Amino acid sequence: MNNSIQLNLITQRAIEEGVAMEKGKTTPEYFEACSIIEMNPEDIKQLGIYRNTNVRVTSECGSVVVKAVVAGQYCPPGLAHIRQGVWANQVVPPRTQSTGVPQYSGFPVTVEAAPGDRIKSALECVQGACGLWNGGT
Amino acid sequence: MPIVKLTPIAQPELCLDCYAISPDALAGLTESGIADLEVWEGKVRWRLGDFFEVSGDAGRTPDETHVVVDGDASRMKYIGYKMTGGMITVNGSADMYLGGWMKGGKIHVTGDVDSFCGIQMEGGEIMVDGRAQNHVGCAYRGDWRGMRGGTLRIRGDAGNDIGTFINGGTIIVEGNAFIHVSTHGEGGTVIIKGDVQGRVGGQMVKGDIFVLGAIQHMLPGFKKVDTIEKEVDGQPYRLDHYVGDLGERHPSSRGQQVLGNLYVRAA
Amino acid sequence: MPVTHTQVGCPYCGASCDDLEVVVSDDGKEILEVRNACAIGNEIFHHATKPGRVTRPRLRQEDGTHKEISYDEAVDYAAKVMIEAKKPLIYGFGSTNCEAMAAIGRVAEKGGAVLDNCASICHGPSFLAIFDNGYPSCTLGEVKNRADVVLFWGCNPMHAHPRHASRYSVFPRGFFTRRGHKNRFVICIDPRETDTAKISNLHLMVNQGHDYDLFNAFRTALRGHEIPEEVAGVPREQILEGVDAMKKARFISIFYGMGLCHTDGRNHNVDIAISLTRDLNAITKATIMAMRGHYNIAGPGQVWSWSYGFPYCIDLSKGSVAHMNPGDTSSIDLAMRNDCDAFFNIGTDAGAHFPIEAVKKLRKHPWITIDPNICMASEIADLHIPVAVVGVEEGGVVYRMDNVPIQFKKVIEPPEGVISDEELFNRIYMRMCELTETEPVWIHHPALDVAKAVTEE
Amino acid sequence: MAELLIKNGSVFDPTRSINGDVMDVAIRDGRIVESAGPNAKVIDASGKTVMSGGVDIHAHVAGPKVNAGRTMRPEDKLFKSQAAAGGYRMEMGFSIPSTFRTGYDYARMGYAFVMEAAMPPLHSPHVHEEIHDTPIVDEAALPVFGNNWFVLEYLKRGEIENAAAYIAWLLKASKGYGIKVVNPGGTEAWGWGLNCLTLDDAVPYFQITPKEIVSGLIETNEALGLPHSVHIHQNDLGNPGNYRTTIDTLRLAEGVTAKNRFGREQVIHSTHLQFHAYGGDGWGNFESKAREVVDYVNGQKNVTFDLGAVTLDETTTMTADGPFEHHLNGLNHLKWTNVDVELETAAGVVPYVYSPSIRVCGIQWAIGLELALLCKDMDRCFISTDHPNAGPFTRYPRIYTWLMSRKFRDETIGSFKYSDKVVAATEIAGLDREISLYEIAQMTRSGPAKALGLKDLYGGLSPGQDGNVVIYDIDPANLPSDPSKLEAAFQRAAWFIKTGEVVVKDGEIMNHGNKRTLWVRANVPENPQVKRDIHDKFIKDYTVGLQNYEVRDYLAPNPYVIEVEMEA
Repeated sequence: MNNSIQLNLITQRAIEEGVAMEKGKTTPEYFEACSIIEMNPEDIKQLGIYRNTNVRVTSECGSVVVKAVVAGQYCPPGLAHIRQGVWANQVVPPRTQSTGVPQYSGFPVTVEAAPGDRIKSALECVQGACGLWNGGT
Repeated sequence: MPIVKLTPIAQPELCLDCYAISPDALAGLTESGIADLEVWEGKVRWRLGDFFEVSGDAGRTPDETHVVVDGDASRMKYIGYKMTGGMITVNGSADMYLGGWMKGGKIHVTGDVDSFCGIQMEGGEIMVDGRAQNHVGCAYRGDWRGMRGGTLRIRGDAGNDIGTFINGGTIIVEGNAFIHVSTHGEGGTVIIKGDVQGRVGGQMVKGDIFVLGAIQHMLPGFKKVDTIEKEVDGQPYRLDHYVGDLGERHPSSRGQQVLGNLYVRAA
Repeated sequence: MPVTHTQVGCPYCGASCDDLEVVVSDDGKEILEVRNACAIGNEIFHHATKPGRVTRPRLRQEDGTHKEISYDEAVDYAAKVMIEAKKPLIYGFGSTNCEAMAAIGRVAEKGGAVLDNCASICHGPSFLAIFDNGYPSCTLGEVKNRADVVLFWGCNPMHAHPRHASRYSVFPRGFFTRRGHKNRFVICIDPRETDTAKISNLHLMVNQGHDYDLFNAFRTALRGHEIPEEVAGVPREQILEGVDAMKKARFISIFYGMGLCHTDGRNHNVDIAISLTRDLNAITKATIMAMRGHYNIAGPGQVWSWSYGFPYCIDLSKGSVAHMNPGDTSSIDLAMRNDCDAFFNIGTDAGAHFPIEAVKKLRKHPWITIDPNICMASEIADLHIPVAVVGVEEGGVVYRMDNVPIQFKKVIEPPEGVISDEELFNRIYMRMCELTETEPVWIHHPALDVAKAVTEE
Repeated sequence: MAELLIKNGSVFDPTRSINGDVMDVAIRDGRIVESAGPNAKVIDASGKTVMSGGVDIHAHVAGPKVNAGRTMRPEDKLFKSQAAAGGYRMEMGFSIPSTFRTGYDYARMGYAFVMEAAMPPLHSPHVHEEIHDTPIVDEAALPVFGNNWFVLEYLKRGEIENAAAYIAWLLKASKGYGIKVVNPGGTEAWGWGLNCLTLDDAVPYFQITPKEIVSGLIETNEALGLPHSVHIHQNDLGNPGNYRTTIDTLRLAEGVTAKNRFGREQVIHSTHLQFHAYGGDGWGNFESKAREVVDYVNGQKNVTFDLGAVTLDETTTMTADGPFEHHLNGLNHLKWTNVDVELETAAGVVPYVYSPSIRVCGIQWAIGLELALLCKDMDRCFISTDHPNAGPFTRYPRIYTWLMSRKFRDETIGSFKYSDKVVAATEIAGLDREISLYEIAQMTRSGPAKALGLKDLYGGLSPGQDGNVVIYDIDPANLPSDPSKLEAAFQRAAWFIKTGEVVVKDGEIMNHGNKRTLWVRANVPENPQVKRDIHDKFIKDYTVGLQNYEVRDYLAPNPYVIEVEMEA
């Protein structure tokens, strides 16, 4: 059984994400930039995984496989960050507190080690959710 | 009191704007006249009769009219819009803006309501047996004159923004509330019988808040002044009395600074 | 000889830098060099002329593939969707000019649509807060020329607005701030130690989601009341140090971002930030500014405010008056409540940036994406209509994050046959008029020879 | 274009001293002509009042602060918008209406021209975007100069020629019309949270006084020979006791003669004088000083003013007087928007409720009307509400009615909670004067047109002038005794013909007209120093490139450019 940890997740911008987005959301750069979760080293240790291992992140409304990395911009223990974009939005709760804005930051997730799970491409994530994915890369 | 019974016979694909479901819109109309009233699904105008079976004629005036929505109205917005008198009973749930801009009369919903219940309410009574979503008894966006009168009772839980910009009247939430109670309050009373996560009374100028459960995160702008015995909604309680929001501006009255009062059930 | 265009505007973030230099090849077709831009802006200009651009509309076929169609066919399709839907939702406008935002107004009004923009999932709470509390702000030149205390709260310009600190807020030497960075005390409030925190003099590491409590502490302390030993994870001494710096300041600029708008309480986090700014103006001079994300995302707020009185979430379905109430008329809420039945995604990628649950709901209805590039929204759309890249292939007015209008210019021609957003929207509007046998209302566009609206009988 | 003949109306045209004479007005090719041909379309105006199109000399109708007001006040739209008619754009908002509603409402009242009263030059593309989205009514905009760093520096050094060269450049760059001054020096001081409340308060750092700024700008204006004079919002607006500063400022015009080819006679236009005619030394003994101010104005020939009359509505105040709005916000605690504009100006916006149950509001209302009722030369006194500051422009008909009907004024006074206190602090109750239709035409047509240097286009019905003719359903021989009927007739004209096209009939919009944007191109001798100064300031202090600052031609799609030559 995989170890798991409860974290508070935020999803925000990063310059790497911005550059990659302008290159194109189907590029390897975008995949590299956004399919990661940034965590505190203590939390990675507690999860019992090595850095740069795939994990499954599950929120109240979905789940996504991303790679766990140590945050370049320090996250305190208990807080994790997935850069805004396709992978983050697989788990962002759409509830808006009647303001129009989804809960992009500050929602509970369960992170569990998933070294054997594959990270989906951006297209697979989005087209797949809409029943339009027909394989390929 | 004459009863107009509206029994849902079809559910709209989108939400339906039912400005017509109020004693004010129905008063003086017969069954067929009521069925001909306009409701909106997006840009499409329908007849009320396209979605409800109408039985009974309305009274001569709003005060003499009781509207019963007999079934699920959870996709029907604006029930009780601007009503001034009479009664509405919803045997089921209702969508947004229940009793919005209401001035008088009574509304009873046996199920849940969505957000903006009692928005800009000025008078009358709303009772919801179930839960409410957000913005119970709040102001319309930008208006500093929020709820000004009447009583709004939610038997279940409610979400965020309860009584934002409240100026008068009473809101009672018998369950728990999420965050933001009486934010920017300038009068009125809000009673939460359950717990609140936090942000109670932020930017509050004056008015009263009672939390009979616990507040998880107390705002630093509230200062405890004493512990008192007080009756709240018919029951006696021992309450810690706080004043605030000390971060906000406060008017003076007869040389005394007027502050908001927050009463929290004493340990 | 390659041509160098100077003072070119950058169509990326809300800093809307207009000091770029772009070198274009002899034939006017290729961008050879981009100077002064940040890494992201640089990419936009180079990306525009790379191979692989879609240059014709693409319509999804039964088998799921996209087939190229003509602009006329695309216009016809879009016009019909707009007319037939009971409540079409038009969302986006992060990346287009104000001319297009004005043009879409006619389409939306005629189609009884809900008109919304990216603020709906971004700085929308700022608007809600402005509605409730106003907006004591200034232009960015005031910050450059006067500010001696700069506060970044829940924003990270080093990543999201890469040249903000160097052009406006931290490093530049202004008229009364001749020593640049040395004249300024920089405070950062963020749950993470961001790269912005790293260039700050004081970093308050607030507990995520508790900014409101911390603002409340600032205000309470500013009025001379006692505050608890720790608020939202920040020790009292640090809060008082921040308060003290503000009290001594001559000109304070507060910048804030998604750390306030995307978290619990949303608008109230901004609302109380505005209250703090108001308080500070009783003591010294203070201003506040939303770190708007896109180079012209302030644009729809302006254009639609003068057109309808509302900056976003505008429900035009009643035909007679517009209604706005985020939570009801906002894109995500409309999607999640199944309260719209067609989706026009314009100049932004809802496919990537909406929570996937909302995407799934919207995808049950016709989905039209209007965007120069391949993106998630284009790849799930029924119809993708490519358009010219504003700021590169099309000029126009854009509004910077401080609502200063800047007239962007174009540096190259769009690919053969690709039209602008404005022209596309006008053509959709004209087609809607044809289909409904109605007269167009007061439209004057040089590309269209249009008769006047209703003339005297 | 069709010919029109408006027959048998009672015509009021002060430019030719025509006072209600029954006569015809002919229009051909968009202009007034002597007579019409046999095929002219005839409009019967018998028993009705005929005037030229109205001219509004001062309103905030387009641009950043107007839009800031719209943005921050959704509640100004809720239940307060006008339902759109088929074939027309939506009409949203009350005190700060959408551009479409603005154009339609001016047309319904028979107005042909409105001056946007304060354009921050940096935001001029925005102002022009709104102007071209405002149907029917012709517009121009006044850029603000009273706190502009270039102006402060040139005037500090007494360099009138350089100031003139800079102003000429900025008028062209912003497609502006003339020189607006708002709280001279005080708004720059507001950059530091300060203010200049008297004419002698030095501006921080720049060390120039408001007096020097105003005098210097008057001199510059006349050196340039602009069609309009300096248009000034004075220091210390809205404060008890400010009438002294007001008169002191107007005195700066003494001995200065207007120099221009447009027939303008004044050298200073004092705007929204109501806000500047206050006595008392606090709100407790706040009182009217309208008589003192008007007495001074009556004795001068080179001063014009507009009223800024309070309409007793819930409205939205907005001004480039940043410190004033901050001060006002301290009084009413409602929401407050402020925009300081680098090197140029500032703006503030605060909602305000002029309540009949507040003593001060009643006194303010009285002052606005007293200014007109005490004035002796109605060609120099113009009707305005400083829209939307003292009330929305859509209340002009109510102001006409208050001025024309003592009965209506008395009714209003009677409705006040503190009517006796209002009466005690003002002269309003003792003023019998009832303004005539002829005087209304002076105050809303001939007077403002002349003061703006636009008498060849607007203000009268002489052949050659624009074919702007409004017909009100008011029989001058038989004025309605019910004030509300008079107001209603002014609110929705029976007919309004704008440059030869019928744009309103029976109070309804018929047509989107052919609106124009007016601006002034002042041609001055080449001035290398000013050119260099502009270049340097854009490099060092502005945050926008010079190339992207000047308003591009396409943003003012229907320009009417007035050329002015300054002699070297």
